Amino acid sequence: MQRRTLMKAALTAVTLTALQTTTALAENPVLKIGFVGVTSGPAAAWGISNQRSMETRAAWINETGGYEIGGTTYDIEIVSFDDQKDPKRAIAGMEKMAQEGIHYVVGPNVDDGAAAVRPVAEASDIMYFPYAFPKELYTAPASNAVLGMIANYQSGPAIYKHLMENEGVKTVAFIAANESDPLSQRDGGVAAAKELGLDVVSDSVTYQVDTTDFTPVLTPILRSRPDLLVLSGVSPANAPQLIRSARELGFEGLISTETAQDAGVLAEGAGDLANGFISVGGASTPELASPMMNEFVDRYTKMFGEYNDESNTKVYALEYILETLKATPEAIDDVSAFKASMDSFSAPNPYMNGDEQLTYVGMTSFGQKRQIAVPLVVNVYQDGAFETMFIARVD
Amino acid sequence: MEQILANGVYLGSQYAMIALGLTLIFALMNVLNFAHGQMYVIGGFVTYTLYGQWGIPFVLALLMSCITLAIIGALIEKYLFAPVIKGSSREESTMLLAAGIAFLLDALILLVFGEKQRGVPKIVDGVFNWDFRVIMPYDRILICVLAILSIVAFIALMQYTKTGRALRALAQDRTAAQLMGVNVDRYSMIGFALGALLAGLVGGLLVTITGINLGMGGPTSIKAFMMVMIGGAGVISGAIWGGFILGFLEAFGLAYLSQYGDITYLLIFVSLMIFLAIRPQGLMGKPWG
Amino acid sequence: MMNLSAKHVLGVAIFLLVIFVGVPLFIAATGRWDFYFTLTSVALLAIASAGVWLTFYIGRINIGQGAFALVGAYVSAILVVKAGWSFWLSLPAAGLFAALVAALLGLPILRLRGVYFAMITLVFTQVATLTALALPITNGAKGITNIPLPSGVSLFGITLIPDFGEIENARMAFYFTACILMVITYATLYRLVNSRLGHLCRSMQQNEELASSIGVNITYIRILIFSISSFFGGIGGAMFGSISQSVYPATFVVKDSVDFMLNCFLGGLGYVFGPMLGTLVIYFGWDLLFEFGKYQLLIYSIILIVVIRFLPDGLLSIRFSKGGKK
Amino acid sequence: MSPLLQVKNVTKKYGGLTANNDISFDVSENEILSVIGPNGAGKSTLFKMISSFVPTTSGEVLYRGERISNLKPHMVARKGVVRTFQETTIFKSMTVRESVVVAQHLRAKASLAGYFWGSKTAQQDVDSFGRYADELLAFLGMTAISDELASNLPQGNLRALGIAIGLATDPKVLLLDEPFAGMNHDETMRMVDLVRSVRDERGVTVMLVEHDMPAVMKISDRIVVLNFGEKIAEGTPSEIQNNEKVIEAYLGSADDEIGM
Repeated sequence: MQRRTLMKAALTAVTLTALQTTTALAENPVLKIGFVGVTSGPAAAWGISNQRSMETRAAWINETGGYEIGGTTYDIEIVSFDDQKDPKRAIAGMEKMAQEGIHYVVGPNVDDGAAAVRPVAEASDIMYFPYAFPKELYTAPASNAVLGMIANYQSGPAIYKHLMENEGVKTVAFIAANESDPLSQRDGGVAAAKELGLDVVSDSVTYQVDTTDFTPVLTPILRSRPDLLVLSGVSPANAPQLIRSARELGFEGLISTETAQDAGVLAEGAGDLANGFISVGGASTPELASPMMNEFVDRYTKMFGEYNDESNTKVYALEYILETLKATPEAIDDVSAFKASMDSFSAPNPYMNGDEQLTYVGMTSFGQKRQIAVPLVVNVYQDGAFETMFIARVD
Repeated sequence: MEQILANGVYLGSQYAMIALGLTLIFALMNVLNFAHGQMYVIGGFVTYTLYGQWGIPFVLALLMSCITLAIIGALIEKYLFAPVIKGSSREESTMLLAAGIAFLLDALILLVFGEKQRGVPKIVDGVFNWDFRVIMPYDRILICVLAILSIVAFIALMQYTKTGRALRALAQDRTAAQLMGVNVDRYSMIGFALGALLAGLVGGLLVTITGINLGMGGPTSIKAFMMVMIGGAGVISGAIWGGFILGFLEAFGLAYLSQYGDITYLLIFVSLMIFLAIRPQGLMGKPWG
Repeated sequence: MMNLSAKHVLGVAIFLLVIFVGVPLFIAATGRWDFYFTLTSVALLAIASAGVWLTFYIGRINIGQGAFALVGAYVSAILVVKAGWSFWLSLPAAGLFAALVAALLGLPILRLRGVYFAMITLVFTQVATLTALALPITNGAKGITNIPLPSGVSLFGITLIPDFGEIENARMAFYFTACILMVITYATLYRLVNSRLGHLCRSMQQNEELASSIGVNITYIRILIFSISSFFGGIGGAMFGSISQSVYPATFVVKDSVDFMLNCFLGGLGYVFGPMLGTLVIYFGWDLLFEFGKYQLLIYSIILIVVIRFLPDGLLSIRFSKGGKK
Repeated sequence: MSPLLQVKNVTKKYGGLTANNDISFDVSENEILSVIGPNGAGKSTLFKMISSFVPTTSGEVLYRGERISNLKPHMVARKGVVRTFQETTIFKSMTVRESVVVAQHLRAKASLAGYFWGSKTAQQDVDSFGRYADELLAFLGMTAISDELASNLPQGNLRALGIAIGLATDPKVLLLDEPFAGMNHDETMRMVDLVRSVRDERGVTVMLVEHDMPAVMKISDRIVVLNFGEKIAEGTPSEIQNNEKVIEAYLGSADDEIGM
C-alpha cells in the first residue's frame, strides 16, 4: 500500500514541479529569489510582512520592465516557503530553494530556524538573510548568513544611551516572552544596559506568548518603578497589550523595544496609551522616506489591502541582493563572488532621502561584513504614526 | 494582595467561560475539541469586523459573533463529527478530525481576516484605582461582570430549560437519554452549537481588551484543556472551578514566583502535572475507566 | 524468523529495494535532491510516531512524544558537544535517557487513561520545552548550535561508518541512516506486536482488569512499553539534532507531539505500518502542496478532513486484513 | 489438612460506610463454595478483596497459609487464585481462541525477550498454548465458536468464555462472579454442570458469588450467607435453607430480589 502511495506521491510531485516551471515562462529570463519563513500560525505576521514586501518589489520591477544585471534583463520571481516556525520545516524549505537552483534566500524569521538551515545553506551554496540574532551565524567560520536587520545588541545600546543623555533615564527594567528569541534578546539588552552604567532593576519577569492579560505579569516589575521599561523581542501582537496594561497600572516612565512594530496595530490595540512608545523602524517616517519608499508603500497597500510598518525594514534584504548582483553579475550563480564583493559593495539607498548608502557592515559585532546596513531609525509612536526620534548607524 | 485577587477573578471569569464551551462539547460527544481556540478567535474577529471596522453597536456585534459560531458549530457537528463518530471504530478518531478542523479554521482565519493583531476601541474609558491597592480599568470590570453574568445565564439554561435538561441527560448517559425519548442527534448538534457559541462570546468580549490575532487559537485550546482537566472533564461546575483556579494560579504564581524568572511557568505546569497525576478526575469529575 | 509467508518476504524485499535503491535512483534521475531531506524527515518522524503508536497499543493516547524527541536531541547534542562523545554512541544514549525519563514519569502517570493521560502528556511537552529554556546545561534560550556532523567509526582500520563531515553528499548519508533506523524500528515494532508482549499489550488495551486477572503485570508492561516508545522518540529527536546541527527549546514543541499523534491516527491505529504511512502522507503532503502558496494550509486541512470523514479508521483501513504488510 | 483458602476477619470501609464487617470463613480443597446474600450485602466487595482488586481495610485472606490480600491482582493470579468477570469484561476484539491463548500468559516458560527473538522455548510455548487452547475449548464445548470475535458472542457464550479464560491460566482456585446472572433455566443447568465438571475433572476449587438461589443450592457443597456486610450463616445447602436468619434476610428484601 504505502509503496504505491509513495510512488504516486512522487509522481504527482514531479508533475506539479514540471507544471510550475512551464507556467513561469515569460519574455525575460527569470531570476528566482527565495523566501523561507513563517507565513501561517501565531507568528505569521513576521513572515508575511517579509514575503509581501518582496512580492511587492518584484511585481514593481517586473511591471517596469525587469531588472538589469550584467546586460541581461531579468524578471524577478519570489519563491516562498512557509516553514510554520518549525526548524525541521525550515530545513526542508532551504532544500527546496536549493532544488530550485536559488542562491539567495531571505529568512528564516527566528533563531532556531536560522541555525537549523545553516548546514543546508552552506552545502548548497545559498546566501541567506535571516532575521535572527545569534552571533555565531554571522561570525567565521560561518559565512553564508547575512543579518537582514539591526540586532538588538546593536540598537539597544544606542537607544539606552540616547535616553540616558536626553531623558535622564537611570533605571531600566526588562520583560520578555518565555521563548528563545525574546530571552536571548533580553540577555543581550541587560548586558548592554549594565555596560552603559544603567541600573537594571528587574530582568527576570517573563510571560507566556499566549498571555491574554498582562496585568499580573507587569505588577511586580512596575513595583520597582523603572525609568525605562524594555519589551525585549516583543511580538507586534503582544506590544499593544503590554503597553496598555503598563499604562493602566499607572506606569509613567518610558517604554521601548528593539524590534519593528506596526503603527496601525498599536493604534488599534492601545490607542493614545501607546503615545511615546519607542521602537525601531526602517525609513518610512515622512521626513526620511524617499519618493521610492512612498511608492513602495502605495504599491504594497494596493496589492495587499493594507500596509504593515514592519515591512519598512524588511524591504531592504531583496534590494541588497539585487544591487549586489548588479554590481557583481557573475554572483548570480557564484556565491563566492557575492561574498567577495560584500566587503567593498556600496550603492545609494533608494528608500531614504539624502545620500545614504547601502553597504554591508558588522565588523564590530561579527568580525566580518555579514549584516546589511539598514539605517537605525528610532521611532516614537504618536497619535497613530511614527515620528523619528533619532538616527544612528551600525558598523 | 487585593490586586492579586482582583486579577484572579478577572482571569478566572474569562477562563471559566472558555472552559465551559469545551467541557460541554466533551461531555456530550466525548470529543476533545482541538478547534475550540480557533472558534474563540473567529468570535473575536467577527466582533472586530462589525464593531471595530463597520461601527455596528458592540452588543449587536457580540450577538453576531455568537450566531456565527453557533452556525459554524452546528454545521461542523452535523456534517463532520456526527458521521465520523458513527463510522469510526475508535472514539479517538475524532481527535484527528478536531485537529483537522483546527487547521482548516486557522487557514480560513488567515485568508479572511489576515495575520495582523487586531483591536477595537475601548468600550469604556477610565481606570478604577482604589488607593493603588486595586487597579482595574473599567472595561475589564465590565467584561468580568458580563462574563460572570453569561456563566450564570448558561447555568440557568442548563438547569431550568427543556433544552438544558435534555443536554444534561445526554451528557450523563447517551443510551439512557435516547430511551427517555431525547432526540440524541438533534441535541448533540444543539450542544455543539452552544459550546461553539460560548467560545464566540468570549472571543467577542475579550477582543475589546486583549485584541485578537490568528495565533491565539492553539494556545487557547490548550489552556482550556488544562482548565477542564483541573475541574474534571465533562463536568460543568468543574470547568468553572478549573477556570477560576487557573486564573488564581496565574495571578498568584506571577506575583510570588516572578523573582525566579524563567521558571515561573515551569513551576505552574509541573504543579499541574503533579495535581493531575494525583487526582486525574480533577476536582469535580468522576474517575475515568 | 518465524512464519513469514513468501508474500510477506517479497513485500519486505520490494519495500527495502524501493527505499534503498529505488528512491536514490529516482532522485538521481529527476534531480529532486530536496526529496532526500523530506524523506529523511519522514523516516525520522515515522520512528517517533512508531513510539506513539506503541503507546496506543496499550490503550493510551500519547501527546508527549515531542518531549521525548526533545530530550533525545538535547542528550545527544550535549554528549557530542560538551562531552566529546561520538554521535554514534550518543544516539543510543539519547534513546536510553528518554526511556529512563519515561519510566520515571510513567510510574505515576500511566495509571491514567483516556483524555487524562493525553492531557498530562501534553502538559509534559510544555514542561520539557520550559525546562530546556531554564536549565544551564541546555544553554537555555540560546540553544546548542554548531553541533559537529557525525564522525566516522572504524574498527581495526576498516571504516564502518564514514565521517559525515567529509563525505560528498551528507544528505544521502543521513537518508540512508534514517532509513536503516526506520527499518530497524518497524521491524522491532512488528516483532513486538506479533510476539507475546504484543498479545499482552492487546489484552491490556482491551481490558486492563481482565488482563491483570490472568496474571499480567500491567504496571510493568505499561512502563516497559512507554519506555520503548520514548526510546524511539529519543532516537528520532537525536538524529534531527544532528542533521540541523542545532537544538533549541522549540525544536520539538506541542505541535510536534500533536503531529506524531495525527500521523498514527491518519495511518490507522490498527496497523503496524500505519504511522509510517501517516507520516509520509502528512509530511510529504504538506511539501507537495507547497505549490499552492497561501492556500497550502487550506487545501491541506480540507484533504485531512475529507480523509478522516470517509476513512475514520485511517488510510490503511482500505485494506481489510489486520497487521500491516511485511 | 489446613483449608486451601482462608478469609480471616476481613473488613472493608468506604469512608463512613462499612461494606464488609469482620468476615471469616474457609474454603477447602476441591470444594464448591458459594457466597450469597441480598443486594448490597457486600458480596462483590468481598470477592474483589479476595482477588486483591481492592485492598482490605483490615483482616486478611490466606491461600495455603500465604497472604494474598492487598497484593497486586496479577500476583494473586500467579499464585493460582484466579477470578472471572461478568460478561462485559472480555477482550472484545480478540477471537475466543486468541483470548484463551493470551490467558495462558502465566504458563509461559520463555521470557518476553525470548519471544521477541523467537527462541526455541518460545516456539514450544506457542505450540503448547495452541494445543491447550484447543483442548480446553473442546472440554468446554466451545470448539465451534473458537474463531468468533468475542464481541459477536451471545451472552451465554460470553460467560463460558470468561470461565475459559480463567481456566486457561491453570488456576488452583477459580472465583466466579455471578456465573448464572441473566440466564434462563436451561442455560443455568448447563452452566451448573460445567462448573461441576471443572471441579471434578480438572481439580479446581471453585468459589462463586451468586444471586440465583436454586442454582446455588444445586451446585454448592457449602454456602456462606452475607447480609448488610455481615456473615449471617455458613453451612451446607440444606442447613442454609432452614436457617431462620437467612430466611428473614431474604424475605426482608424480597422486593429487591423480584426487582432483579
